[in-house]
Amino acid sequence: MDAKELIARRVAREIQPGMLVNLGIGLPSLVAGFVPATSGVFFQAENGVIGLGARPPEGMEDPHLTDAGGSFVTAVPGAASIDSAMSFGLIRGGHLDVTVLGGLQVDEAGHLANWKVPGKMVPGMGGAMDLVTGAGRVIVAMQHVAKGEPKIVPQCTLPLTALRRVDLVITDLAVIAPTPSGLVLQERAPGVDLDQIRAATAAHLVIPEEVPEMTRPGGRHSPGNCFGKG
Amino acid sequence: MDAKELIARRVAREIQPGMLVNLGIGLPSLVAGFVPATSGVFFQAENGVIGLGARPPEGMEDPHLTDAGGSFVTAVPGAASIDSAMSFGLIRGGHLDVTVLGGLQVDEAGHLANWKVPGKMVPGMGGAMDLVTGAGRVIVAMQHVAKGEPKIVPQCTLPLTALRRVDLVITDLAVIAPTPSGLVLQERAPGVDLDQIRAATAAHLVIPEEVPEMTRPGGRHSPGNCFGKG
Amino acid sequence: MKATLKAEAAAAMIPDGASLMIGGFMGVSSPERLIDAIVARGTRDLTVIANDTAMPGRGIGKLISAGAVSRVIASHIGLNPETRAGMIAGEIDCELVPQGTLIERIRAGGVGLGGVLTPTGLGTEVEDGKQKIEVQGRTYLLETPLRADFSLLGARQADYVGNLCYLLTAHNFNPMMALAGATVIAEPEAIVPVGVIPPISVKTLGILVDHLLRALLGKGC
Amino acid sequence: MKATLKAEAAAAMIPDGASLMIGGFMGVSSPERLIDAIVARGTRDLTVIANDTAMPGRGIGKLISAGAVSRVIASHIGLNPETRAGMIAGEIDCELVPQGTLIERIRAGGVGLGGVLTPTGLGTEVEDGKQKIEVQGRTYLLETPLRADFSLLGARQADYVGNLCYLLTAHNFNPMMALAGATVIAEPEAIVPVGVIPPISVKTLGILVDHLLRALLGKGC
Repeated sequence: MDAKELIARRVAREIQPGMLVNLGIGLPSLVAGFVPATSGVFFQAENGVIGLGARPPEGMEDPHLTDAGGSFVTAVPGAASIDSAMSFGLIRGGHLDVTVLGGLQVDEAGHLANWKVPGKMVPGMGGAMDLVTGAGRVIVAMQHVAKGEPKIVPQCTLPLTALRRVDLVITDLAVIAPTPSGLVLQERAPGVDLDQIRAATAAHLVIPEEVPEMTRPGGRHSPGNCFGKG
Repeated sequence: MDAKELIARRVAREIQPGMLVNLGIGLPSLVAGFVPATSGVFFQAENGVIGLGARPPEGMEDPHLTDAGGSFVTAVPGAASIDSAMSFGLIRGGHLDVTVLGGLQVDEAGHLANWKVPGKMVPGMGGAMDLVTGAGRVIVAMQHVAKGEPKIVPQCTLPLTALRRVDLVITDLAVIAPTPSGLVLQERAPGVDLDQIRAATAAHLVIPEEVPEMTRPGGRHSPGNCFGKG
Repeated sequence: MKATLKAEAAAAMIPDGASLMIGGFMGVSSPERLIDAIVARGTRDLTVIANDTAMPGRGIGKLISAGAVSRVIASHIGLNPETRAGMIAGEIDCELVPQGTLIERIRAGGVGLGGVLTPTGLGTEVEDGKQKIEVQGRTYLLETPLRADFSLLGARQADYVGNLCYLLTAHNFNPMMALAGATVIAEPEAIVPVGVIPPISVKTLGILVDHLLRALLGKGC
Repeated sequence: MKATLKAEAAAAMIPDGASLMIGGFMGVSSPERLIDAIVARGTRDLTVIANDTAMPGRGIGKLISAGAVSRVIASHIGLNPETRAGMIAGEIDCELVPQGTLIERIRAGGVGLGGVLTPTGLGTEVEDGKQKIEVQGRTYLLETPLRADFSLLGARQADYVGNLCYLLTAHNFNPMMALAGATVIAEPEAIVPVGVIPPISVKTLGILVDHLLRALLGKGC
């Protein structure tokens, strides 16, 4: 299983039946593939649809139905289309249960930076600031390390996305829960030991006595049943 | 012609083709009958329709289509239904060209009081404050005198509806334009002389040399052609 | 997919003292069966946020007549003499709010805004006790958000996801109230299978609706 | 009833230096023919208010490539390297606004609000220079209204009253922009006779639309 799939599958287990979920572009968008179609989860694309479906079969694309990245999508039965005021009204108003976003940095206060690298990458924040401010739960799905640099740091050096503490960070090495008393290591990736995680993390981690592996027997998720309910 | 019809006909002449117009309950609602169906005027009922039509034929009423007073109405071709946020967005946002409202008092500053008589009538302002604040033009259509008391006064003694100066006052005796330099008498009702108007008005009126009658030969409106364009 | 429930079961969720946003405009598109069930149950001390209190015998008017309401936030109560009598007798606390301000306060509560600035009410009794803020050379009143424990909606049609449609002037306050209630209960006139309402026709999203009243089938329930 | 006009005639109304709100999200539901006509005309020094600047060759991207734009207010420019290059070269002044804040500022401009209070952006660069206001114990940023000289909308269908419908994710910023432009020009893919669009399906009211682009009939215009 490659790192992205590992992360996506683990994120999918955080999604409960009936939730409204927004998935960011890139890695987060892979999560949809691991949430069972029967779970009654609705995905939001913030450009204007509740009930985002899979990519359409070739030749059945419609220019009026795309996701926030501009890719062609479908709509599930019971879907609804909305304008941007309603879309962000849902997000800021607390009606979105979960947002899954990529990250550039997460720090010990649980702050996320994911929209700007001054002088290098200045694309604009798009919907990220509203999503992190307003969503019920914010899950950051990212590689633990980027080009040899730890992304989990004592304090973000990049511009923050919001003041809100994110709820969970899921990487290719670990599951970490930001809490009022710091970053708590909750799970480690299969075959990864604590020293590897410590070495790849610049921030201080609170490490409980037992840190189980992400995919563990008897857990809510097992290989071969990736479509089981979370 | 009775007083109400006189007022309604005169108000109708202020309504230009293509305008969006909101008519208050009571006397103002009579105005619609004197605006030609071919003029492309759209009437708003603030409870949620643009393109209000006449009362439906008996047996064709629909409980989902009423005006702000709760009376059954119809919708003209090209009508649209909207929720209250959009309805008042139109009003406050300046998209409503004309509102025609009843009045309890109008004063020399052009202020309108029409929603409350402390201790006697406290129904709530409904949409009146938004209408007077936001509409392109505010026309007050009312009897000149109520139970012997002048309604056009030096300064309103009843609670104001808004700070905004109304644009025109049309009564059974006169047409009066509130201006920065006071209440200007523009027209008098047929057969009414200046002394009668002065006697019925507590406020100071600015009276030009010539004050024509409301329905005058060669005017934009003549009897028998009440459906002529304004 | 949502299980549907009877009006009595929905009314049983609402405790004495709850705050309710109730859709409808002079009773048009208010959830009548739900209101009847609340009256039958004898719930007391309710706060009602609504455009108006309709009239005796209709919509919110039935709650007023039943003595179920101790507080009203509305734009207009003029067509219900019982609301007025209750206000004068000191039994009902009435806050009167301009209609455009009321719907914006509900919207603000529903979409996570801390308030809106409106020119409506400036220079009138409505400005009493409110903060004035100047923006781009103009003065506005700061109006604060409204939320409620429950939003009770009347709709024309629902599907089993909870998506709602309204007809014509029956939208009124319902779509915004759907955003501003902690628990949202919808009373549709009819329920259709999922997928029958086109995505562009949905006016209230199913994900906002917590409970759906069973539709009446013929005379039965 | 509105006369329809050709894209060239509509573009001719827009002077150098005008501010434009342009609907669309990554080019989906932007008024492409109108944009092409503005480019062909060579209009300059435009301010564009939009969610994004699409990408080169598409929607607003064509205005950027043509050097027609000197100022952008948007939530995202990341997929158009030319916007970024223009910003770095000092040719395009970019104001980046969170998407939810941007649409609320446009809505506020359109519905006559003096601003809205949002928690979004608090504690980030976005709060620089903005007023902070506390309401009910929470702190918010005061965000001010946006309006423009013109709003240019892309729609699926219009009638000759100017009522507009959109499909699925093609609504995006169009309905709110229809409220916030001094002059509103709509480019529908098709125009149908008055009365054909049901009243509950209208998403932008005809009374907001000043000019309607002639629809393409087959290959002709």
